[in-house]
Amino acid sequence: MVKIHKKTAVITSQVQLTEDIYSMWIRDGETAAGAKPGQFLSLYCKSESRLLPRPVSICEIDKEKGTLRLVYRVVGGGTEEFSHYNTGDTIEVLGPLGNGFHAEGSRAILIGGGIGIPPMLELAKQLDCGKRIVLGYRDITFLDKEFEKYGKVSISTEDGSSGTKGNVIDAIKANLLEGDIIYACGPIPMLRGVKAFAMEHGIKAQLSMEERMACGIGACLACVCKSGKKDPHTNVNNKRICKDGPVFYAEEVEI
Amino acid sequence: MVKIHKKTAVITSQVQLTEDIYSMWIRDGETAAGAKPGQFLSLYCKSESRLLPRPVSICEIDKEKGTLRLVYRVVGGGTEEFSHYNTGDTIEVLGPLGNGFHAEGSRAILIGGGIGIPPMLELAKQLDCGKRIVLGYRDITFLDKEFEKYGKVSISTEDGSSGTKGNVIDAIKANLLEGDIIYACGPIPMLRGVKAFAMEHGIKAQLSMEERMACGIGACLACVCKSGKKDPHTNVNNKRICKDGPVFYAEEVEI
Amino acid sequence: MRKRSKYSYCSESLRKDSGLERYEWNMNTKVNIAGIEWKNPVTTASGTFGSGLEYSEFVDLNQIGAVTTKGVSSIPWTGNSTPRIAETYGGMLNAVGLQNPGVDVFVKRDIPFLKQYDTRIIVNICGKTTKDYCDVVEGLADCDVDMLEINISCPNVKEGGIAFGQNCCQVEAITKEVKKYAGQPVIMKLSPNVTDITEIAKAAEAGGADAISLINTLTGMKIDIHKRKFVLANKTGGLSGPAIKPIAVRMVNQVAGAVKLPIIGMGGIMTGEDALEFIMAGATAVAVGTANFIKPTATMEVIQEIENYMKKYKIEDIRELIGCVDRV
Amino acid sequence: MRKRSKYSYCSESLRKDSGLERYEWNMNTKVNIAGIEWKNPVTTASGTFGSGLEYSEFVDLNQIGAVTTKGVSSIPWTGNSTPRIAETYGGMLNAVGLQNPGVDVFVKRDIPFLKQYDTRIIVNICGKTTKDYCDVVEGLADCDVDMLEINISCPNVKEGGIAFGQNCCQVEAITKEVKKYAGQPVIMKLSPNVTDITEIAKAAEAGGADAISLINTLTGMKIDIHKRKFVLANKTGGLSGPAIKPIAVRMVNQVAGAVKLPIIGMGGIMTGEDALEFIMAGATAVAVGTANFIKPTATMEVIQEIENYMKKYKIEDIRELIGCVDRV
Ligand SMILES: Cc1cc2nc3c(=O)[nH]c(=O)nc-3n(C[C@H](O)[C@H](O)[C@H](O)COP(=O)(O)OP(=O)(O)OC[C@H]3O[C@@H](n4cnc5c(N)ncnc54)[C@H](O)[C@@H]3O)c2cc1C
Ligand SMILES: Cc1cc2nc3c(=O)[nH]c(=O)nc-3n(C[C@H](O)[C@H](O)[C@H](O)COP(=O)(O)OP(=O)(O)OC[C@H]3O[C@@H](n4cnc5c(N)ncnc54)[C@H](O)[C@@H]3O)c2cc1C
Ligand SMILES: Cc1cc2nc3c(=O)[nH]c(=O)nc-3n(C[C@H](O)[C@H](O)[C@H](O)COP(=O)(O)O)c2cc1C
Ligand SMILES: Cc1cc2nc3c(=O)[nH]c(=O)nc-3n(C[C@H](O)[C@H](O)[C@H](O)COP(=O)(O)O)c2cc1C
Ligand code: FES
Ligand code: FES
Repeated sequence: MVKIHKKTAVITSQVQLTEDIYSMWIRDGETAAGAKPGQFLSLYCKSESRLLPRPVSICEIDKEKGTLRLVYRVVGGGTEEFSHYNTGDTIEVLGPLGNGFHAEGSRAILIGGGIGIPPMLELAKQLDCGKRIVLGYRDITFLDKEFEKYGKVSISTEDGSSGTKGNVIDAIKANLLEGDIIYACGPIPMLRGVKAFAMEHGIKAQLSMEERMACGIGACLACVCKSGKKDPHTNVNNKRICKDGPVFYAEEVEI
Repeated sequence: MVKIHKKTAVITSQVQLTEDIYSMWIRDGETAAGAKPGQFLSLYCKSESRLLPRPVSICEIDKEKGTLRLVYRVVGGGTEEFSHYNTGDTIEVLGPLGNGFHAEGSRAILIGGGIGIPPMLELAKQLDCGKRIVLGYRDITFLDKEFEKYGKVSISTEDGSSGTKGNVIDAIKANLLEGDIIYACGPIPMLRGVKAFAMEHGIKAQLSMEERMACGIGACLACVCKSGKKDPHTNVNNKRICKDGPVFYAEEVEI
Repeated sequence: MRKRSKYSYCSESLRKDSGLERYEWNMNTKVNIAGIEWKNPVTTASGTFGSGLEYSEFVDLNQIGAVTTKGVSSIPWTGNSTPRIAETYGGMLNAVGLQNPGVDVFVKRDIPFLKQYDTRIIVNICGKTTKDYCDVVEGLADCDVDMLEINISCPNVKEGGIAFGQNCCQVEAITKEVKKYAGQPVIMKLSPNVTDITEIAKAAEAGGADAISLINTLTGMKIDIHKRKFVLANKTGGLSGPAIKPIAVRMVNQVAGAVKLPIIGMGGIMTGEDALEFIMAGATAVAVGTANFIKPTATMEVIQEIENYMKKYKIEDIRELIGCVDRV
Repeated sequence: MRKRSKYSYCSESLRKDSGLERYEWNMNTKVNIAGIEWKNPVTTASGTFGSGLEYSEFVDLNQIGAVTTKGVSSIPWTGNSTPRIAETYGGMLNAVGLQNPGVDVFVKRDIPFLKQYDTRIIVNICGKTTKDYCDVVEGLADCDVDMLEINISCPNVKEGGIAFGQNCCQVEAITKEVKKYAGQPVIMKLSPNVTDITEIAKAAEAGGADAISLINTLTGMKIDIHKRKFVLANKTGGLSGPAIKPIAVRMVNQVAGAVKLPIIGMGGIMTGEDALEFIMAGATAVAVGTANFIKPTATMEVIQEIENYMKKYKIEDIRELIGCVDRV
């Protein structure tokens, strides 16, 4: 009856991409086997002062090698701890968790903003349709080269140092991008802009959301977001990001 | 003005002596340089759930190599953690702390009981006088062979599996040991027996005491033992084991 | 870096089975709380285990003494804004604010789910007024659940909650009212945010409570010094996890000395050793809360480690251990 | 195993100096508490630093804002039996029982020692009766010390301590009495073991206190499950260390909103980040306690990390940060 457990995965590589962004590959065959783009893992810290798991999106999946890639930004103690792990070290993980993106439509626009970019990579790889990729940064870019194999990449930066100066919507407009389905992950203001853009143009949009989590599996109700309609599980206008998401249709969530 | 600090020592070897007793050599030149037999180190755990330092006696000192030997029994989480360290790992230490034994007399009896045995080894090595060594165990012996280079060793075991059946006093009596100074470290009931024996025979005795510690340097008053006379520092009948001890003359302490 | 050292959670000796089962150690782990027999003394702490559905992927619910559900109110509650949780040193703050689907959905959906399993069902109840509580209790009177746990201590509800749980007269009064409508034994769940927990426990006893559970969370706060704002949308939240265990054990021990009622102890239980501390302090049963988030199989591990302890020390009946440390 | 990861203690960015001192960042870290100016807002928590002598081997006492001494009583106190301390998850219990040499030895020996340094001297005072307290306060009236801290909250003294600190009328009364004899500003040190800390703080204010310090330790207990006995000879002890920080920050913030007095905040401060949480919550100064046992240089590190924060965020005056988070 038990389906997923906490696993001890082995770190097979750890590379620093920018001053504060790291890319780590971990190996656990079972976890990799079940993984889909848009899902996430709960990562546990070794420090006994930090009890709660850190949710991190799956950036790439290698089912053959049984490995998963995680790209994360160091923002606090937990991610700093992860950044000190070396190849051969182990890490406890739970997952894959959440629902992931759902392939649909024929002309996709993939939008990633900041640390919301990593989950779009495996999606870009797996989507078997026309796709345009939009990546938004503050200044320094990362992962953008890796996306180029999977589709044409447009970039926006807040300071204008690369691509369009402004945000991802500015880049979409500047590049006259069109599509019938949007997949997006990034900060709330970006998702809000994407939702407005999608509604305005009558395009479907799947948005990946983020919130502080405790259980990661839908039991504690820590990680909710507001939903337009009453949610069948919670019976109120709240959806659990960890269990019902992290990916939602734009119209499902109030942001 | 700052004299001692917390140091990061390197573990140069770790060997398991019995089922639950380990011997670890650590290197920190400054710490080793100042160390005397009977002093102890405060060892800090890496686990962030265990904040307080663990006091462990200095078992051997190698001033040339700048190393110190610690022999400890796994009794709880901290010592269990230490037992998992490998050569090359580091450990934070503070010390040497406390006063240590004070050489005197011409015919010494060194008495160690259980995990009170380790500090007697460096003392046996350094004492330049006639010496008899008495080691008391429950059953399994350890370190006894190493003492043989420094003097004649008598053993007591509670179950009679080696040496005299009984306690260290039984072994002293069985072997008709005599001396003009006793040095002892071990559990309180043993120290109580040693004190009584010493008083009865009019022999001076230096006893090494043990108590739970927080600061390890004399500030918090966690680690006191009762003293016969008013202590000049505390102004009550309590002495601080970490600072005024761990070694006391038998008549100084009420046990 | 090496594998996370687990030693502080549970000592090696209890994690590893001591192996005595070879000569078939006969032991009793059953406990009886207010006339209800549990197969072992371990339940889940309300709010940390949902209604069991999600954790049933990790835990065989048949193996735990009882499942205590998330607090349920007469009508659906939306709960607080997010962020609802914050991590603290060795613990966490939560201000979920008792979001729940309301008793109707709960009765139709969650009770039938739990009835599939051979475990006791304890329904945790919250409300803003005495009438709210009584409505839920009455609504459950004919339902197939085993016990009711009345949360008069949730710090996240401004209207009722905290006020009820911090005042002796109100505790006695609400206990009396609830008992009038209850079809099942009533457990009063106490708040630790009080000057004298024994006074509150005595008030619950005087009101007719059948059992007492404690502790709920301690009110705490975390500030993000970089943003210079509160981490929780609600500003304050309830502190749980191993950090609070010494306070919880103390309160269980004090209450065990003050009332005759059976006690369900909780607060920071991560291992069987922790659970045994509560039992020795005087708890008849224990609840595992925050630990579920850290190890989804925590409840089962706690049960296993208690059994390992009993084997190691040849304890035939768990009841020998209840309150076996001297009273304060 | 690798070096202990210190990241949870303080983030890399504040441990490392942000380097702005190159262009001579002019900042003020001075604070004024009840008319007494400290060079920076950091003192030692009473009982964790002796009278400074032992820690002066590790810390340059000239660099800390104030030294708060171990509690002193009118006559020498022997304290409790051992074991006096126990470790808990992320914290510790102590039941030292206020052992101290009495005010006479203290005045003759410890004050002259501290006077060698350029730091404020705060004398912590304990007693079993109101008269005890007043005797010590009177004895110190003409001494060269800067402030008095009245410990009405130590949980280890059965006769007085806890009872004083948990009842508003008594807090107001003892504050009034002490003030009659005091030659220096009086800080009332509050117990967290109460239902409503704001009521107690208001009582101290009403009694004429010049400042408030909080929190003292939370009452806790630890049981040795293998021996089936209490770890502490005193059975219960006071919980301190990072485990309690969220409770302490909450109480400081509540009290800051309830009284006009300056607050000295403490409870689990290990780093400058922790200290800043208290300051933003409303404390004018902070005390470092249990952390001294873990890092003998903790006070100096806290000061350094506060300065690093100020440089990083270009804060010219520490006072800009006091209470800068919204009130609850
Ligand atoms: C579904 C999901 C997917 C994510 N994917 C990625 C990813 O691919 N790469 C990446 O760098 N980050 C990702 N994040 C954010 C990541 O979880 C946080 O940056 C991380 O938890 C911070 O931990 P910390 O210990 O370094 O920070 P601290 O601030 O010290 O953490 C304290 C607590 O707050 C939580 N927390 C802090 N920030 C966040 C946040 N933004 N979201 C959720 N919890 C937070 C932590 O988990 C922890 O419980 C994702 C978050 C979610 C919810
Ligand atoms: C001066 C001195 C010298 C010592 N020398 C040695 C030695 O050479 N070899 C050796 O094996 N042991 C020695 N001990 C005992 C050693 O300190 C404890 O066994 C050790 O601290 C236990 O830590 P733990 O985490 O494994 O146990 P836990 O029980 O998990 O520790 C919990 C807390 O209790 C304290 N504690 C537990 N037992 C003791 C004890 N017996 N004495 C003091 N504190 C204790 C720990 O330091 C810690 O703070 C000495 C003790 C003292 C005071
Ligand atoms: C996320 C979360 C939600 C909780 N919800 C409830 C609740 O609905 N009702 C209740 O009585 N207690 C609730 N509690 C309190 C727990 O049941 C328990 O009393 C407390 O967390 C202490 O136990 P622990 O340290 O093992 O978690 C909640 C605790 C947490 C962490
Ligand atoms: C060993 C020890 C002794 C203490 N003695 C006193 C005391 O004499 N007077 C007092 O007011 N507080 C005393 N305290 C309480 C501390 O001053 C402080 O309020 C508390 O420990 C919380 O701070 P911390 O978590 O930083 O230690 C003592 C604390 C400890 C740990
Ligand atoms: S984190 Fe618990 S419900 Fe999502
Ligand atoms: S351990 Fe602090 S005085 Fe000895």
